[in-house]
Amino acid sequence: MATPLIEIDHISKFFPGVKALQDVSFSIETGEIHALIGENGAGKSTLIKILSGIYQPEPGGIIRMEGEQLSHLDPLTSLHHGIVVIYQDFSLFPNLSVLENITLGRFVKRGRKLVDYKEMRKVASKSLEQLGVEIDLDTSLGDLSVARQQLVAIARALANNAKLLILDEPTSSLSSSEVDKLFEIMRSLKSRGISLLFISHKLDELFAISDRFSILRDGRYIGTYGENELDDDQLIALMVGRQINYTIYPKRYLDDPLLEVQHLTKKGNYKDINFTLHKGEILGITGLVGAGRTEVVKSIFGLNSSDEGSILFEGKEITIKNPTDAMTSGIAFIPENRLSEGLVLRKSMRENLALTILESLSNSFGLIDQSEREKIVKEWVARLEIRPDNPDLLAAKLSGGNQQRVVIAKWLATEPKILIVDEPTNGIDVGAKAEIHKLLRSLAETGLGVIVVSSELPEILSICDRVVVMRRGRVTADLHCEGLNQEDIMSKAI
Amino acid sequence: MQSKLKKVFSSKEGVLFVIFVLIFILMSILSPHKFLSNYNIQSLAYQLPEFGILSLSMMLIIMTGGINLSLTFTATLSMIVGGLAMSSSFESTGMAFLSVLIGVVIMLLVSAVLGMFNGLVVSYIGVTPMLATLGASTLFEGISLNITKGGAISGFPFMFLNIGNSAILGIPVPMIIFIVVLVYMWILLEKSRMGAAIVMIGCNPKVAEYSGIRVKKILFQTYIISGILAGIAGIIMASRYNSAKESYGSSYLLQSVAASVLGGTNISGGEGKVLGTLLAAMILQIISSGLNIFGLNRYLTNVLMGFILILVLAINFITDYLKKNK
Amino acid sequence: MFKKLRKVKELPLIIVLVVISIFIAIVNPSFLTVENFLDLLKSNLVLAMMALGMLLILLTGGIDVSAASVITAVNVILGQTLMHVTQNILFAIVVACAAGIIMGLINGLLISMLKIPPIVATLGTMSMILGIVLYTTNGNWITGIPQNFIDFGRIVILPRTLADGRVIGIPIQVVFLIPIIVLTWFVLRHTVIGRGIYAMGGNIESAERMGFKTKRIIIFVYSLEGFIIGLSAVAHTSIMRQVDPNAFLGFEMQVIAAVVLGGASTLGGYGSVLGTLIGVSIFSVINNGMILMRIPTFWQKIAVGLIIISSISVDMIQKQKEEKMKVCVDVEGEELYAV
Amino acid sequence: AQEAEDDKITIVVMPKLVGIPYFNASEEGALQAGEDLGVEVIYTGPTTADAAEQVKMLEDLISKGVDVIAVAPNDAVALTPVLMKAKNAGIVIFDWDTPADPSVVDISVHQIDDQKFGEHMWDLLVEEMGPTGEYAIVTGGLSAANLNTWIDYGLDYAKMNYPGLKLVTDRVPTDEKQQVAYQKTLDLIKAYPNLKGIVGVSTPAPLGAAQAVQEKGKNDSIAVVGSSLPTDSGPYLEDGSLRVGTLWDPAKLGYLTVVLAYNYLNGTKPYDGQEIENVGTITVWDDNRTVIMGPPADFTKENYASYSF
Ligand SMILES: Nc1ncnc2c1ncn2[C@@H]1O[C@H](COP(=O)(O)OP(=O)(O)OP(=O)(O)O)[C@@H](O)[C@H]1O
Ligand SMILES: Nc1ncnc2c1ncn2[C@@H]1O[C@H](COP(=O)(O)OP(=O)(O)OP(=O)(O)O)[C@@H](O)[C@H]1O
Ligand SMILES: [Mg+2]
Ligand SMILES: [Mg+2]
Repeated sequence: MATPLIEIDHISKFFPGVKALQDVSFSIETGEIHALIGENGAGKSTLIKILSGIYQPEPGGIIRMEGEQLSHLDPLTSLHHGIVVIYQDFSLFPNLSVLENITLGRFVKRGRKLVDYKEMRKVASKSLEQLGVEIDLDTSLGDLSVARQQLVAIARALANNAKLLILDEPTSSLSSSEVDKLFEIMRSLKSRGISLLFISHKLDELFAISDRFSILRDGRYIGTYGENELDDDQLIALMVGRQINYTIYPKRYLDDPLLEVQHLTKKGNYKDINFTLHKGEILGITGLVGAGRTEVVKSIFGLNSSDEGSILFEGKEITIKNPTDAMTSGIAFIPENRLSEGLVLRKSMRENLALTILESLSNSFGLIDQSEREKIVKEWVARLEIRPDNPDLLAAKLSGGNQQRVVIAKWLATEPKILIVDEPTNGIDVGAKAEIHKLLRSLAETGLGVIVVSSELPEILSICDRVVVMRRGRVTADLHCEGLNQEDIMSKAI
Repeated sequence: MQSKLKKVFSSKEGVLFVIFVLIFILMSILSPHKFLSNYNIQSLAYQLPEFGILSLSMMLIIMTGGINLSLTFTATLSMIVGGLAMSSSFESTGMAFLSVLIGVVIMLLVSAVLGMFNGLVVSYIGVTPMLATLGASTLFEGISLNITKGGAISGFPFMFLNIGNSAILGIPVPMIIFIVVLVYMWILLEKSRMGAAIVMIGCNPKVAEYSGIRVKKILFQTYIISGILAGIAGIIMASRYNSAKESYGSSYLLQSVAASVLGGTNISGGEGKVLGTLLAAMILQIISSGLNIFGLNRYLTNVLMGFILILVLAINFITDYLKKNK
Repeated sequence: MFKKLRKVKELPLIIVLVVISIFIAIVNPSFLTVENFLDLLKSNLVLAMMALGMLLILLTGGIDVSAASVITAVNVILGQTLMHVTQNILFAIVVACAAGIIMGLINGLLISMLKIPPIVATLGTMSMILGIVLYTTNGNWITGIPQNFIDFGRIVILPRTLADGRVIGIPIQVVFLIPIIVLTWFVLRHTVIGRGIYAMGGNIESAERMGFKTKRIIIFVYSLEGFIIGLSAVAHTSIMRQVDPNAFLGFEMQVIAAVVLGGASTLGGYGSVLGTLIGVSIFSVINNGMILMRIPTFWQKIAVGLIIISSISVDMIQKQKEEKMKVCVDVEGEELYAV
Repeated sequence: AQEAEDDKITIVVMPKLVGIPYFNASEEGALQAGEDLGVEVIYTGPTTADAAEQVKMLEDLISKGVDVIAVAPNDAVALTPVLMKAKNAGIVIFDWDTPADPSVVDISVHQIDDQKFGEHMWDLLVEEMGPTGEYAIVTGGLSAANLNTWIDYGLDYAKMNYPGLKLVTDRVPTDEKQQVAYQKTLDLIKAYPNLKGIVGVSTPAPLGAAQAVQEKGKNDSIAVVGSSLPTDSGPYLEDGSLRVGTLWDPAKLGYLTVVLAYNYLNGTKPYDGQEIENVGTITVWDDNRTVIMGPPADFTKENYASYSF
């Protein structure tokens, strides 16, 4: 066998109190799609940061590229060796244009002193073309939706002529057709001899695209397996250390209206939206990225007031001008981007958890009852099994999945009647995903109304009782999930 | 126990405290009869409050991620308007207590209104705090000048001077006011829900908004509180200087930023400790007074203050660095 | 055409500038004379240069409150050089720039190496630099600048003789301003490090991941600002013909205000050369207009304060409206908004 | 070391601010007097003209324990409480340059009779521009009490004696900076094309005004007069953009203050017609407290070089 493209040899990484990686060794061949899998907090992102030179491994760990030992990696040398990473948070520049986001790295990498806009344009259009998407190169990135930003990040990696392209959960905000498109591109890269290291929590994707899997559990290396060596259950068992089933919950017919949305319209966002959420029901809202789902639920939560239409809560019309109004009616909203909208990363888990319930935690003088806060925080950390369970830990130091749990916890702590979750399991491992599904389900059973906005159809079909499909700002279908399959939904979304 | 002590001294406040004590001891050794004299300690206690309160006011705004460049002009405009009301009502009625009451209430009211103005522009219109308060400072200064025509407002009843110049049970009245403000600020920032909200808004206003915090309202209220604190400092100054003028305390503006940051307030918001700011203000105060007693050239004092500011932050950086690489 | 114009981010500011100018011109037509524009240019050219330097700093997410004390120090050094070392103008310019660069470098090192927040680091150096300058000069003016330097400062380009026999023209100091405009524009727009300045202002972590050496960028930017301040000092001294160590007290705030008014964000990442020049123009025109419009002295500060707050508010409200328009989807059955 | 010298007389001379040429000149005089008389003179003041800062410094100086405090207040009333404290601590209180609250002051040293000085400037203006026409006032700052006093006296005097003079706009502030005075004057010339005269009050103001006038080629049609230091005024007097400057010698003022303080401690109060070595004959008002140093000196193109301040 030829020398592998990259060998990871006895790599460890310790943070104060956390052994994020312990003695991890495996290798990636040239021209393979290699999946790195593991639960939230298993150490996947940490490993990537070592490969890209952001973290230094503990002494003793060695990385070899095409047989040559890399003594010290920093971001630039790593780029020079052709290691390109698309991070979970994209690492893009909101204030720069799409054009520059895609191509600036090339100039830095090559040590160029001047930028050449003509060349940039050529490269950028080419990589967007390869991706098969059309984005105005002169738009500033901050004006794009999360999904399109990610497309830009991928385009940037293409423009960087990577030998090893690392994708940290690249599909988490892409719709299925875009995922297919991405996979196509990944395969064509592979056929050109580029290796890909791919992280995802979505098993179907993993099996669809990967040649080999390397599994991490609690920072330790478990093993590397070929595509055909494992099935779902075995893989999960290796990853989690126990068996987990992907449940299809029984579909129910409920008819006690909790929230009715009537003719809701917002110019340039969505038009004439109608649907009803019943007590105890889980209602899915799905569609392609950019269909306007987020805008609709934001309007319901008072973040983005609608122009026309009405919202009825338990039969009575309510006006929601801001989140406080919505919260008074018992509405909770978990936004899709936990890093910029869900969590204050610089603050502790405790402070994040208590943020939504400051009002109820405090007495009539506005003073916070500290022991009550401690009690509630402890309770939710335990109930959602947030790891590590130390409330003093900064939110930034948690793994993606645990971050999401903190966001969910902070909203459940408000004891809502309606819970709106936008992409609830974005970036969450199978185990945790199942837990979250179970949680949402048990919440619904207590009479809570739940709206789940999700692009992931299996998720919709697993937990939802009914589903509303949106396309280009309009509702195209309002279906009961009993006996529904993915194709039924897809046909309405496209 | 020992580890607890260690923790205290390795915190930012601990470092500041040690620095304060060291400078205090140094000054005392260098000049035991003068620096440690009863009179000087008293005089420090009279001088610190106005600066301390202004620093707290600045810290509060910095914690929200802003800055208040109209701070000193808020103090002076409110003392001018209040002072005008006080002296004219004293002139017409001759009733000292009533006119002092009127004066103080108006000073507080005006400072609240000025804070409200800043709050309005910053939170509801969304103008960058630096620019909004810079504009406001020009505006407030202009209004002050227009009222005073460049002179000072005076003719306050003698009773008013007691606020800044007398003592109760040996404790200077400004000090008592300062302690009340300190306790209030400590409760506000460490114990209250508004404080918790301010901290989170300072870190990430979007997350706060998405969590149901009324970001605009709280920002608005924060500017009002900051304004009122400036007003309180204004009352002390007006009383200590027996008059009101637009330029009083102008040198406190940047000093209050320095005190906040030296005290550990994160200049981009979301972090700040009342204790830290207090210690920083005390450090700046004793350096300035101590060197003044020695008769060091004022400019060299400035050089030294700048040096200490950088030094303390450099020490913070190095200790952090060492901690990380331990 | 209209669409293209709408894309110009500085448009609202340009409108503010035009409206204020029209207003002043109606009250006093002499505002619109060539002579007044030349006066405006000459009086505010130093502000414009320093603003461009400050723009670089703000773009990285920094701030420099020591700018005024640095120009003061350079002025003094320049004055001493001219009087006691050499009368060679070129040499003096080199000395001035070198002095500016060294002081900028110190700021840059404190900020990048010791990770001291920019406002604090520069507050500290401001205090120190100004203290040293005033301690050594005791605040005394340096007069008696050599005649050749004064004559140099009086040169006008494209001289025109007016009816009353006076000669007016473009002041020689634009030979400092124009290159600085071109330089900052070129650095920001066409060099990789310039784009790195924007990138790190937008997201410093990502910039580092992309391979930008942000520490070096910070050092570069503060040094470049120092260089610009050095040239500003030459321009200033050649106009004023003496050095007053107190001439720039409080000037840093004016500079920062002009840049921010020109659309730069104090958090970094946003701002442009054009915007900054417009910001400076708005400031200069307002100040110029106060006397031209014969606004009574005691009302002038009130008027300036109100104009600043209201023009920035208008700009802000406008931006928020645009922001709302941006979150647009191609809604079926609706006309498509530009995204 | 300082404790040992406690028996030595210590005189504090506090200017409005340190680090401007005017007060630097006074410092020289004051220190010189200290040397001549063998007393310790502490010359210290705030770095900006801030009364609050002065109060703090005075408090520290009271802690230090001194014999005389001579202060040029940034604001008279603001200093009253602290000066009262000083007085209670047994310290002799002088004011100099600018008067403090008379009720707390033992001796008040004036460089000049404010009224006469104000009137004198207007006399100079009329001499240069003639008794009729438009003129403007460019002042150091709107809230500088002594500048305002001179201007107010001058304006009253003009109303009575020079009805032909027309003030075009209220006094224009220039932040004590030549650069600003220059800019504002450029604007004034454009806003008021018939301008014939400018009074510059505070030392940088006349120079900035003169520079603008020179640049606009109006040396002949606009007369600039005002209070400036002769050494800085040279170039402007030379080219005729500044017609005449008037001021007293600030060094002498500093010298006089220290001498009078020394005498006071030794039991000698100043008296009218007293001859002070290195200064000249002083005038003392009937209140036995207000000392006037003497008339100002006018300097022109011809004689400015003979002054050393
Ligand atoms: N800078 C840091 N300081 C301290 N602990 C850290 C830091 N970064 C990561 N960790 C910890 O290291 C462990 C591994 O985290 P990592 O982000 O690599 O997980 P992950 O496998 O990428 O998880 P996810 O799938 O949720 O993204 C976690 O326990 C995390 O809390
Ligand atoms: N064709 C498109 N593809 C991708 N994004 C688009 C498209 N058209 C518009 N957008 C972006 O989609 C955003 C609005 O869509 P919104 O986020 O409400 O939809 P969504 O269905 O919730 O999408 P997501 O899956 O990202 O949550 C806008 O910010 C817009 O810029
Ligand atoms: Mg991860
Ligand atoms: Mg969405």
